[in-house]
Amino acid sequence: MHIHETNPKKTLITVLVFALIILAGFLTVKKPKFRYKKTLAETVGMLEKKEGCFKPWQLVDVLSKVNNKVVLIDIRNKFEYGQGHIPGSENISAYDLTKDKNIKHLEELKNNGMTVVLYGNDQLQANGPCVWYRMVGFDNVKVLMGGYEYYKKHKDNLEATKNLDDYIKEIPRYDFAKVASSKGEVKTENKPKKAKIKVRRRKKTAVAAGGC
Amino acid sequence: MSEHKNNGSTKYLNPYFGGVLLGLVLIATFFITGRGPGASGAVKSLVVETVDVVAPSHAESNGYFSRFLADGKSPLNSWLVFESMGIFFGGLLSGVIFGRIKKFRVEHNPNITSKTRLIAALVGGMFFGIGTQFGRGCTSGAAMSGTAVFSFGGFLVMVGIFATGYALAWFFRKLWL
Amino acid sequence: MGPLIPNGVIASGWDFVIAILIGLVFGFILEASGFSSSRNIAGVFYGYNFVVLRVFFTAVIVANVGFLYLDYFGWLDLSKVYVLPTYFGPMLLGSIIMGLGFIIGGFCPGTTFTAIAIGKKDALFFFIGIFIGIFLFGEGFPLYDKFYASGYMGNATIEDVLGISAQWFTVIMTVVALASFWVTAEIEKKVRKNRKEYKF
Amino acid sequence: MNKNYIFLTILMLALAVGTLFLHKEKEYEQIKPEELLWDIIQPTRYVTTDQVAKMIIAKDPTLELVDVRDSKQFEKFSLPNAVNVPLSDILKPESQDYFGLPGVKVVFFSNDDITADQAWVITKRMGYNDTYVMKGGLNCWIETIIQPKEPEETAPYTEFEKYQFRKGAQMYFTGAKVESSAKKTEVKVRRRKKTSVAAGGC
Repeated sequence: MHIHETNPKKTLITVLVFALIILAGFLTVKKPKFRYKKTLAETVGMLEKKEGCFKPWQLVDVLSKVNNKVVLIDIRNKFEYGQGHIPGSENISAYDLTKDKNIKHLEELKNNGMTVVLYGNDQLQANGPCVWYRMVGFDNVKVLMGGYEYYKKHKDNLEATKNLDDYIKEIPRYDFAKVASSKGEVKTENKPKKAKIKVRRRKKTAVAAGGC
Repeated sequence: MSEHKNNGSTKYLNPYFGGVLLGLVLIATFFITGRGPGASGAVKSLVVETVDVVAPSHAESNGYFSRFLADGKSPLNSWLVFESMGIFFGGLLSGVIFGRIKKFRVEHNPNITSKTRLIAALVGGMFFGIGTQFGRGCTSGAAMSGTAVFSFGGFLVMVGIFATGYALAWFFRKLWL
Repeated sequence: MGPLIPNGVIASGWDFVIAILIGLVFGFILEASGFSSSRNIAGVFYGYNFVVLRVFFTAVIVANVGFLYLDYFGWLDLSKVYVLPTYFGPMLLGSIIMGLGFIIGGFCPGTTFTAIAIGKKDALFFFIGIFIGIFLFGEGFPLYDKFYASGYMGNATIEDVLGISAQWFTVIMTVVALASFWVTAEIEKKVRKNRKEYKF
Repeated sequence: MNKNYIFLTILMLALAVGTLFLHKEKEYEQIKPEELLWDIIQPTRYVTTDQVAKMIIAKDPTLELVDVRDSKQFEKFSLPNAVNVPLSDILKPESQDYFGLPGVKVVFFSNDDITADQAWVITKRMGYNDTYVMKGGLNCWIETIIQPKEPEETAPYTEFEKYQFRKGAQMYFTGAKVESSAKKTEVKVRRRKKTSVAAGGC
């Protein structure tokens, strides 16, 4: 007869060791600091809805302390912050955004029902961090459209930007097909030399077109 | 015949103990190499190498063998060949330790002759060889390693082998009972 | 962290050394568990020896469970390990042919090596059989080269195809395996009563 | 029956059931949030319109332009050989074909760069590398390539050089408009989900 060891003592010991290793794994495993709270599909849905925009003229209420539910965070580096920033804004450089201290701060703000508005020099600079914060569950984070540069240009009369759309991104500023096929004849002569961006005024209803 | 004499002194491991160890080896293999152990791939390499040595032009023109000759390296220079050598020596080691190594012998059911058993083994091997190529692996490479990492193909092969085995067991009972 | 070689923790030059070592342990366990005897193996189909079922399923469930925990702990990145690709038709046919070969020959390629090592002539014949089988397969390849590549589903996992998560699959596998261990132990006891003992 | 078997059964069952409580995101291979933020704050993903123009003109085979605007805008106008993957479709399997091809640089663009940047964040999270954002988008493309402005007299020499390039590019893009309607015919290679470590086959 083929004889197998019948006493499973060794088996029990091995499985116990195995279980202990797993237990050790549980004890040593680092709880990840961040976890995506939104799936990819949810993130795309969120981006489509274009939540998380903060328009420059909304700053008026913040600066005049009428709206005290908003905290401004400057994500540029200290140097740039030192050269000029929106009054009352905090400076957390993009590189320090994940620091425990700052995350704790952001969590406190979130729990207090505050809205956090990130800004960089332009909207693009804060765009990525804003999307990232929303992915990991900080739905109260928004991005300042136009960024600091836009604010600087219009800081004396922010209220007036309500009627402008030049801070809104993702609007085609030209009729691409026409301009690009015009054999290059129209070009520079017709265009006033200084004009940087052709600003077409729009009714406010068109704001939804903005990508943010 | 010697194998018919009582030789109950050698013992096998408790099967569950063997299973747990095997599972841990599987984990270790994937952990270290990122792939699972197998066996039939080594025989395939051997076949390809043999064909290549005996009739190189034929091996080149064959649609199947030429796949494994593409990079100009000997097909024997592969992971599975070394691993299979390890399996052989591992078996040898276990045989030495548990005293199961004896001179060449045929193990068979007393109701059949050695010759029948040898022919059955040869035929069975042939089927198995063909099957491994369609199935992309054998019981260890596909069924066990595959199922261990949740591969659907591995699971399919495992179910297929065992289901067929049970379905056909009655027809071949003379060989074993 | 893992898998170590693909992640470059261990240089790939060690690949073959590790291959031999893994094979060594693998072969040792196969032999020591009784897989070097075709009659042990075939017993699983006739109810007198369930060693194959025990070893095989224990190994699979231990590995399943282990992988899930290791993946969770970040020790082994399961997405980086080689997942056997699925070719539905060919694999189904292949497994049926293998099942046939299994019941006739009583070995499988891995166990043949260990059985040859301890001096089983039938294992040697089985090995020669595999050799011929693969050779024949290669020679006849043009007849079924289309079929051979058909049904490709990529590196499909059970979750991809059956929609069962790996965790639930593990639980189901474990329950089924453990239940079968208890049941087969009883079957084995009954069947063995009516059998002549066999020696090796 | 040895009572150790009972212990073993219970132990194994407990271990298996324990796996059910392991939380794991499975959707795609996603990179860790920390790594993602680190990549986000690097400006290395931005390419200028000049660089893109240069690559198009040189017919750089490694360049893959991806227009993330909606299909209506895409049909009206897009860059030569660009493919259209609206941001809302970016997770669709057929969109995935364009990303992660070995040796191919994917450049996202939109009217400006915000949507393109968001597309970049999504693909980065999915673990694709070699993706870029065209800074300024099509608005900037028009301003710099299609209607380049002559630099001031006092501008440094390099500005004039750049202007010369842009004039040339302008000719290329506005004169050779016919070409741009030809869609990309390159074979789409599906990216593998799993990185296979070694060829299988046992």
